[in-house]
Amino acid sequence: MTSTPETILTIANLCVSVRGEEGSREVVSNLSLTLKRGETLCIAGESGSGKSMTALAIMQLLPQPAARISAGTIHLGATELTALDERRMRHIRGDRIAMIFQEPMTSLNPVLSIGRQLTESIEAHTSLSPAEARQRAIEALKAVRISEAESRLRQFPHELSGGMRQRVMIAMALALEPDVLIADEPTTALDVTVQGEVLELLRDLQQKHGTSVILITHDMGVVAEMADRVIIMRHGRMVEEGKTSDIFARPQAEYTRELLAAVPRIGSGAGRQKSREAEAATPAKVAEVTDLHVRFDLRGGVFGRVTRRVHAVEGVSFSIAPNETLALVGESGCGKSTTAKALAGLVPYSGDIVVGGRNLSGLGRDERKAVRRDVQMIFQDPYASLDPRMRVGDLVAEPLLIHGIASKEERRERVAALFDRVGLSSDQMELYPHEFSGGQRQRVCIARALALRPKLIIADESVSALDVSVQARVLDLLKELQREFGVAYLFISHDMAVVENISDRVAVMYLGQIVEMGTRDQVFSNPRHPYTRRLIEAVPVPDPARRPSRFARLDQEIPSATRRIGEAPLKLALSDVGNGHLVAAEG
Amino acid sequence: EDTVDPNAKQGGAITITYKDDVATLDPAIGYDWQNWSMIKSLFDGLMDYEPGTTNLKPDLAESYEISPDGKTFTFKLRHGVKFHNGREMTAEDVKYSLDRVTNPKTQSPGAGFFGSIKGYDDVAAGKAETLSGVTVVDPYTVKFELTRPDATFLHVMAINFSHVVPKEEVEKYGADFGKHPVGTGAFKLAEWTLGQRIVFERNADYWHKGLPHLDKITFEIGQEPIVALLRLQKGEIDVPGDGIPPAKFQEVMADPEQKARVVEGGQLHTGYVTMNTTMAPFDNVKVRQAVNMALNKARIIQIINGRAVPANQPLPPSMPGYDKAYKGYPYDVAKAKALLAEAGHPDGFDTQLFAMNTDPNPRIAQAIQQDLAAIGIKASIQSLAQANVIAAGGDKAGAPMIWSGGMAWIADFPDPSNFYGPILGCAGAVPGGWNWSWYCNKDLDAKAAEADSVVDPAKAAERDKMWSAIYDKVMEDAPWAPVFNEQRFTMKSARMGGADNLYVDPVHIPINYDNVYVKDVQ
Amino acid sequence: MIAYLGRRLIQSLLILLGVSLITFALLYLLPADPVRQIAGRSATPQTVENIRQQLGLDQPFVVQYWHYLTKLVSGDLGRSYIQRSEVTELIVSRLPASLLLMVGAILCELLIGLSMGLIAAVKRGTATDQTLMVASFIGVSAPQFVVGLLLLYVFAVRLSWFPIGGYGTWRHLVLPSLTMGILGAGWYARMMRSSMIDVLRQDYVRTARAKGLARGAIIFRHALPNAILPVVAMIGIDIGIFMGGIVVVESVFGWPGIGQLAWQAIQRVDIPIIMGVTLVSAFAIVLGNLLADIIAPFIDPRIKLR
Amino acid sequence: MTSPIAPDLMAGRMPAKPRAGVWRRLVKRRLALLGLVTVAIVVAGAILAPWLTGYDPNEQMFDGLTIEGSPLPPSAKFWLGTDLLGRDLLTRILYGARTSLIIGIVANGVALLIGTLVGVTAGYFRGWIGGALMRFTDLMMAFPALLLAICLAAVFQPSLWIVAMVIALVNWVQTARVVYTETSSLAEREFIDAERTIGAGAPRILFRHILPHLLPTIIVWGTLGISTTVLLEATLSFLGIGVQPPTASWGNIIFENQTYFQAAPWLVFFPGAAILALALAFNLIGDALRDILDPTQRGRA
Ligand SMILES: Nc1ncnc2c1ncn2[C@@H]1O[C@H](COP(=O)(O)OP(=O)(O)OP(=O)(O)O)[C@@H](O)[C@H]1O
Ligand SMILES: Nc1ncnc2c1ncn2[C@@H]1O[C@H](COP(=O)(O)OP(=O)(O)OP(=O)(O)O)[C@@H](O)[C@H]1O
Ligand SMILES: [Mg+2]
Ligand SMILES: [Mg+2]
Repeated sequence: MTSTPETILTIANLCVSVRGEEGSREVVSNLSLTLKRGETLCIAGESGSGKSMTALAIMQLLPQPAARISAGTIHLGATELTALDERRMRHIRGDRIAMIFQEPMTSLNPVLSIGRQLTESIEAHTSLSPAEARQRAIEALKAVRISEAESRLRQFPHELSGGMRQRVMIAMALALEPDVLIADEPTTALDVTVQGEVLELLRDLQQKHGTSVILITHDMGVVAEMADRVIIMRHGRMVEEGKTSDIFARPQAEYTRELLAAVPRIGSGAGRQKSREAEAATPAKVAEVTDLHVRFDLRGGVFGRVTRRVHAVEGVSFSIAPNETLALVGESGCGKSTTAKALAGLVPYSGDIVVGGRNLSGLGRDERKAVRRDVQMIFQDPYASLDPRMRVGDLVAEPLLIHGIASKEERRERVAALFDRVGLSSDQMELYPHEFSGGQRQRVCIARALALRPKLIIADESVSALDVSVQARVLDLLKELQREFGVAYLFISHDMAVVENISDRVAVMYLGQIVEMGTRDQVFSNPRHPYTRRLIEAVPVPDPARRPSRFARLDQEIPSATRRIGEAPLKLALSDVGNGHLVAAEG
Repeated sequence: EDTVDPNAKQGGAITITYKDDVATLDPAIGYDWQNWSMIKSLFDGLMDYEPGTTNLKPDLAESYEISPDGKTFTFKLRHGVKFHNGREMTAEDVKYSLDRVTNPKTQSPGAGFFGSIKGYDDVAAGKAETLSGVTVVDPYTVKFELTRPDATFLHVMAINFSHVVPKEEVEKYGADFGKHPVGTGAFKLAEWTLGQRIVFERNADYWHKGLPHLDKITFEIGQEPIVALLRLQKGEIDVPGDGIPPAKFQEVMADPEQKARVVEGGQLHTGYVTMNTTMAPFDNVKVRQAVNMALNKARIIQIINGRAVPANQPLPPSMPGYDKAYKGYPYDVAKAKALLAEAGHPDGFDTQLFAMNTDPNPRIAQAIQQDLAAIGIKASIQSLAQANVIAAGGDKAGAPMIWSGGMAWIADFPDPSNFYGPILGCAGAVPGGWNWSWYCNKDLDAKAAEADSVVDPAKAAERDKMWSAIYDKVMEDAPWAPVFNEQRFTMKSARMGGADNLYVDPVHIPINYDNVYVKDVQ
Repeated sequence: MIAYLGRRLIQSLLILLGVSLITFALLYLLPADPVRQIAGRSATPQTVENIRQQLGLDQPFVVQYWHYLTKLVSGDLGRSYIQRSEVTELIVSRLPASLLLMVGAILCELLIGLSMGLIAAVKRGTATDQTLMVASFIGVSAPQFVVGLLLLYVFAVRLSWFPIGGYGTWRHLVLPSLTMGILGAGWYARMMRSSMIDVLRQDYVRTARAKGLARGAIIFRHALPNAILPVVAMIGIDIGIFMGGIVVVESVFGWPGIGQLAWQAIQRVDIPIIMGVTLVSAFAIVLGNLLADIIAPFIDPRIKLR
Repeated sequence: MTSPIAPDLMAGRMPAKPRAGVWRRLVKRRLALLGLVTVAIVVAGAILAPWLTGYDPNEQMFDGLTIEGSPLPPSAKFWLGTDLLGRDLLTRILYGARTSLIIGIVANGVALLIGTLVGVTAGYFRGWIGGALMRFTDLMMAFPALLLAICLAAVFQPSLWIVAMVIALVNWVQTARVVYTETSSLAEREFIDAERTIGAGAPRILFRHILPHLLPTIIVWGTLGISTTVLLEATLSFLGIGVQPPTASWGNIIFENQTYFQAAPWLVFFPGAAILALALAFNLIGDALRDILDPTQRGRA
């Protein structure tokens, strides 16, 4: 690692304030930092602490009309960015500072081809001919290890998986070899295997070009693996700064210590409860899923006949007992969310789903409503699952209202209590979803799911966007509720550390089928299926001393779940390798 | 011949505009404002009128003879008259044309005019293919036998429906003959671009030497009258077929140069209000008379910029039989009120006044409405599309009052009888008929038949008197309230020549194409 | 794509069938008697009945409709009662003019409307924005007859830039298209502004800015294609609105299109023409909707033809 | 286990604010206020017409025309001039506001309502209800409105309410189409799924969650619809359906006099300006509402 002491970016006393309906408030206060050439600076910290705002302030892209820089300076080299007009700032953006945004799904223009989006920034900042720009774009795609780069140029964002989109974003940011790269939670949306690839990629590229990177993340594992220096933020202020090894080894600030203590570690004892025996014998399961199939028809032909199908879920069976947490893990697109949705009654399915003794199919209106009360879901994307035009307080109160629970005042109190439990203040009830940071939104979703005290909560990647401290808090809360009310969880996550932490049993999914299922200890201590092993290996370790040299990488593309009519996928047979540890034969 | 203007120059082309489409140029079918005079220039009948007048004269016929009982008409045809296709016209063609127009398959709206010809009923009923009353004596003589003496018969022989068509061309084009007209007229069709343009070309073989004067007439179709006037002012066109639009009238008249090119003339037209005599309270003659007295005709004429003269009887002033001595009902609100009171409506009543929806008819209807309100009659206006008003009028319980403007009678031919039959006689007082006041006076019907049997031209004055008496009697019963006789105001470009009355020809509306000429040819 | 078109065409045919049935039924119920109009003022009841029989108008409704349909299949729309010509011929001779005017008008309204909406959205809240929006409302509120005459007066009569009405060259097309376009432009400007404002807040616009793209590239390449989608969905609706305005504009400019034909037919209850024009305009509208749906995936690749 | 971390309090706490009423926020905006005042003036003018003018709207005054029968330009006696029948134009515009408000607001509003309901329903409920509704909408769209109007005119006694009904029947289609498209994409959004999982019924989802998102579209169509419907009313009256002369409406005044726009421009200009003012006023209100009701626009002045 090159260690030129030269400073490239200096932020001094930066204050960002947002204007609400009744006056403004500061979300970044007096932040000062420096970034040296070739250095990776991680900004970690509580969700909502102003990390994204800081990044946007550097880019001069704060959300209009609400937010603005109220004080402070940002110097890129000798240039004072806050004083630049839009035209001159344009030359800096993309060319000297590039940014990867927190939401890869929405950050690419859906109507422009990948090639267009790549070449246009090259053409904007260089005098390359279109053909040369195209060449450069292909190189950039190859650099982020996207297969068939040339043909990808013609594809559109929606034709790519989430991981690929994020890599395109990175390629776009790096194509011009900027001096500074700001990556805001570049991996939050990705599953472990892809996350590993992306991080490795960032590191490779940085070594090659000497780019300075500001990496915003709440994942201490990522911090440990990537950062040279770390800044910990809270409430818009910097609480601690230091070298990565120092921070991990000798955290100074109280908050940093809390943060580190809260990090879930795979295989370590921290927070790991004793694995409870799977209560297989308990007759009254909360949910029982037998031979679940979900297929999405793709139509074609003159009469709109079904010609192809996506076999999203192929014959999945599992059951969840009260008080139990079943974790569902697997790669992006393997059918986890679809399974969850079937359980929540959001997609048509075949097979049997029995919840609280009632088979979901063939229920009357009122019964269905009652079942709904028992099964709640926390969605993968917190922003998308909140109505942007409703106040979050109303959103959380809504389930109570629908089921006619409590009077108006009581509802308010209960909502306030729920806010408190998920670590939000009751003042924030009056805000709208877009006024929250990513992590805060997720907490709103969790509060909402808890409102009805359901028997089963389906949590689809619901803690991945949270900073570790809140994550820990939420996990504790979930466990607490389980103890109090016997709630069962279907916990979907790509974070194996978290899974290990919270689950009683684990099911590993691959291409719509379960390839391994067993108690947590069975699966983590004795992973039998190669796919399971690969997943576990890919998890970043929150210890800078134990940096792996290479992430395990999935070389081949994920096979498609789409098939022609009549071509049913091969059904994997599960065999018991002892004590209910089910493993599919390799094939 | 006598009627040719000695100053007229030969040659040149003019352009005329119309708003509405030209439907058909088949003389057996065309019955519109636009195509009526076009057909007159493409075809000829046995009879015609002297240009710019209502005086009958023989046309394709060289001479005619009327039997003393008035029931047989014999026409001698002109020799050497050729159709546009080059074939000579003969008596056979005359007979064929009349058989054709009366044949129900032709669906001619004018078939009824030939009702007095022997054998008409059989043909109309589909029982016969030819009129037994029409016989070809020799190639240049044709004889008509009538079932009753018919004083209007010579006029009937002059209307478009009796124009002569060549059989071979009709059979060639069938129902589309109207798009490919072939006649004996002064002009022949050169081009017809549907919805855009019709071009007439001089018929070099026209039998009437010296006519027509113009080489070419272009009719441009589909232009708003107001735009047509703009084009006239720019010198792009020569005659706006739809006349001077009301909105531009003041402007034109205020400019001496333009005013000099305006031609004014009478029209065989009366605008009137019908009152449904079978419907209370209009079944009471006093009520109808009261309405007649309530109308402030001067005010109504003011509203249309003075482009009419007040009317007091059904016939227009230029029509033979118009009773100059008749004073009509005075404008007398007090008396009208008194009459209403006598009729048992001291406080008036509610009723409806139908009118067609194109300007200025709704305005006139509103003026009438205000006049009626002054004597207590509250008439609500129904301003509807033409077809709807006609439908309401033809329904016995449909319309209590109708303002006739826009659909009103413009005479088919200049004879007093033309204002009676379908619109005041019992024959028209049938469902779907055109007698919207449902006035049926058997007595008057008999008198009308009597008047029409006076065939002798020498007794024309006497016959006119008989008709005057009939209309006076009608006015006594007051099924109508005549309002005004519209004056035609038209304009021409500076280069147009010919007597003014050619531009307000009572028969060739809007202009007599055969006789006008342009001054700027050498 | 072909399969999709086939399916949509079948649907469209069904819609046309529905339109024809309703129109036919409504016209059947209309009190005005076409036979009386054909037969003329002096016809005897016998003649009237005779004609009624010839036209088959004495038949029950279902039979009449069936006859109409069977002839329709072979492209025969019947003969006009008043004009006595083949309706097909009348329509075919006038259709090109209307189509041309439609193309001209749509081009005008898109050009004017979209640019107005775009500028207004980009300059949101400024005086420019407000002026443009007032202008678009004037366009929507101004009676077309007056607009047409005004344009004619200024540009044709006074300035002699264009001919006073008529049909033939591109110069004839300008003023009528503009007259039609001014109304539509108002609509498009409003819609465009509204959807553009939405799009300008999207994340990908922020991405584009982060790449340091020029303002023009951001607006035209990134925002416009996204914002234009709801506008494209308007095409079918637009053709419907167009059919309403065409009558006035065609008569002001002496434009030989089907609007004038339709208007005259309505005034005189010339049923075969009304039926014919209705079917043709319904077809145009259906086609417009289809076109909008076909264009959509080219603008937004996420949309699949289904 | 107690949580190690206290709830994160926000720097510079926001005061727990009462929900400022939409109305209050509306009148705080200058342009919106202007719009409100204009609408108020028009409504007041319509209601108070008899007290605001000394003339009868239908009285054809003898001195209201020149000898040649031309209308009079604006003057001290007739503030906005007279019409072709010698009636006071100002009076007719005031009384005409009654008709035009009913058309522009009620008829247009009903059309908007029907269109929105149909569009939302069809867009949200897939399957046969949605399919049937949308096919019906397509059918209505392809069906010529004027024809329907004429036939209705023949069946009913023409009146203001009939014309209002016809306009509503004709105009909902376009709104329905646009709303349909938007709803069907909204229905795919995840927060709608989220609503379903908490047991929200269709009415709640449609009205509480989908409808607010359609507001900008509805506002655009609603405000544009004002001018269009007011002018459409004139066409319908012309064809005999709707208010019959001498009842005034803004559209009719224009329609009757449009050929005179050169000879008597005031006859077209003033009613035209009235329509424009009404439409613009609603547009200003609509624009402000759109911003106020859109939380992401908070902070925009
Ligand atoms: N558009 C906005 N309007 C008002 N407040 C906002 C807006 N966007 C963000 N905020 C507030 O600004 C604060 C900082 O948000 P920011 O997005 O920088 O958090 P973050 O540190 O990136 O958190 P996370 O890790 O959850 O993404 C939060 O309290 C949030 O509520
Ligand atoms: N509505 C749909 N129509 C067609 N295919 C779908 C639909 N929804 C999901 N799929 C497909 O079903 C498969 C399973 O998707 P699912 O969302 O369940 O994946 P996942 O395991 O949750 O992945 P991730 O971790 O990325 O969320 C994917 O191939 C996806 O493309
Ligand atoms: Mg963030
Ligand atoms: Mg998922």
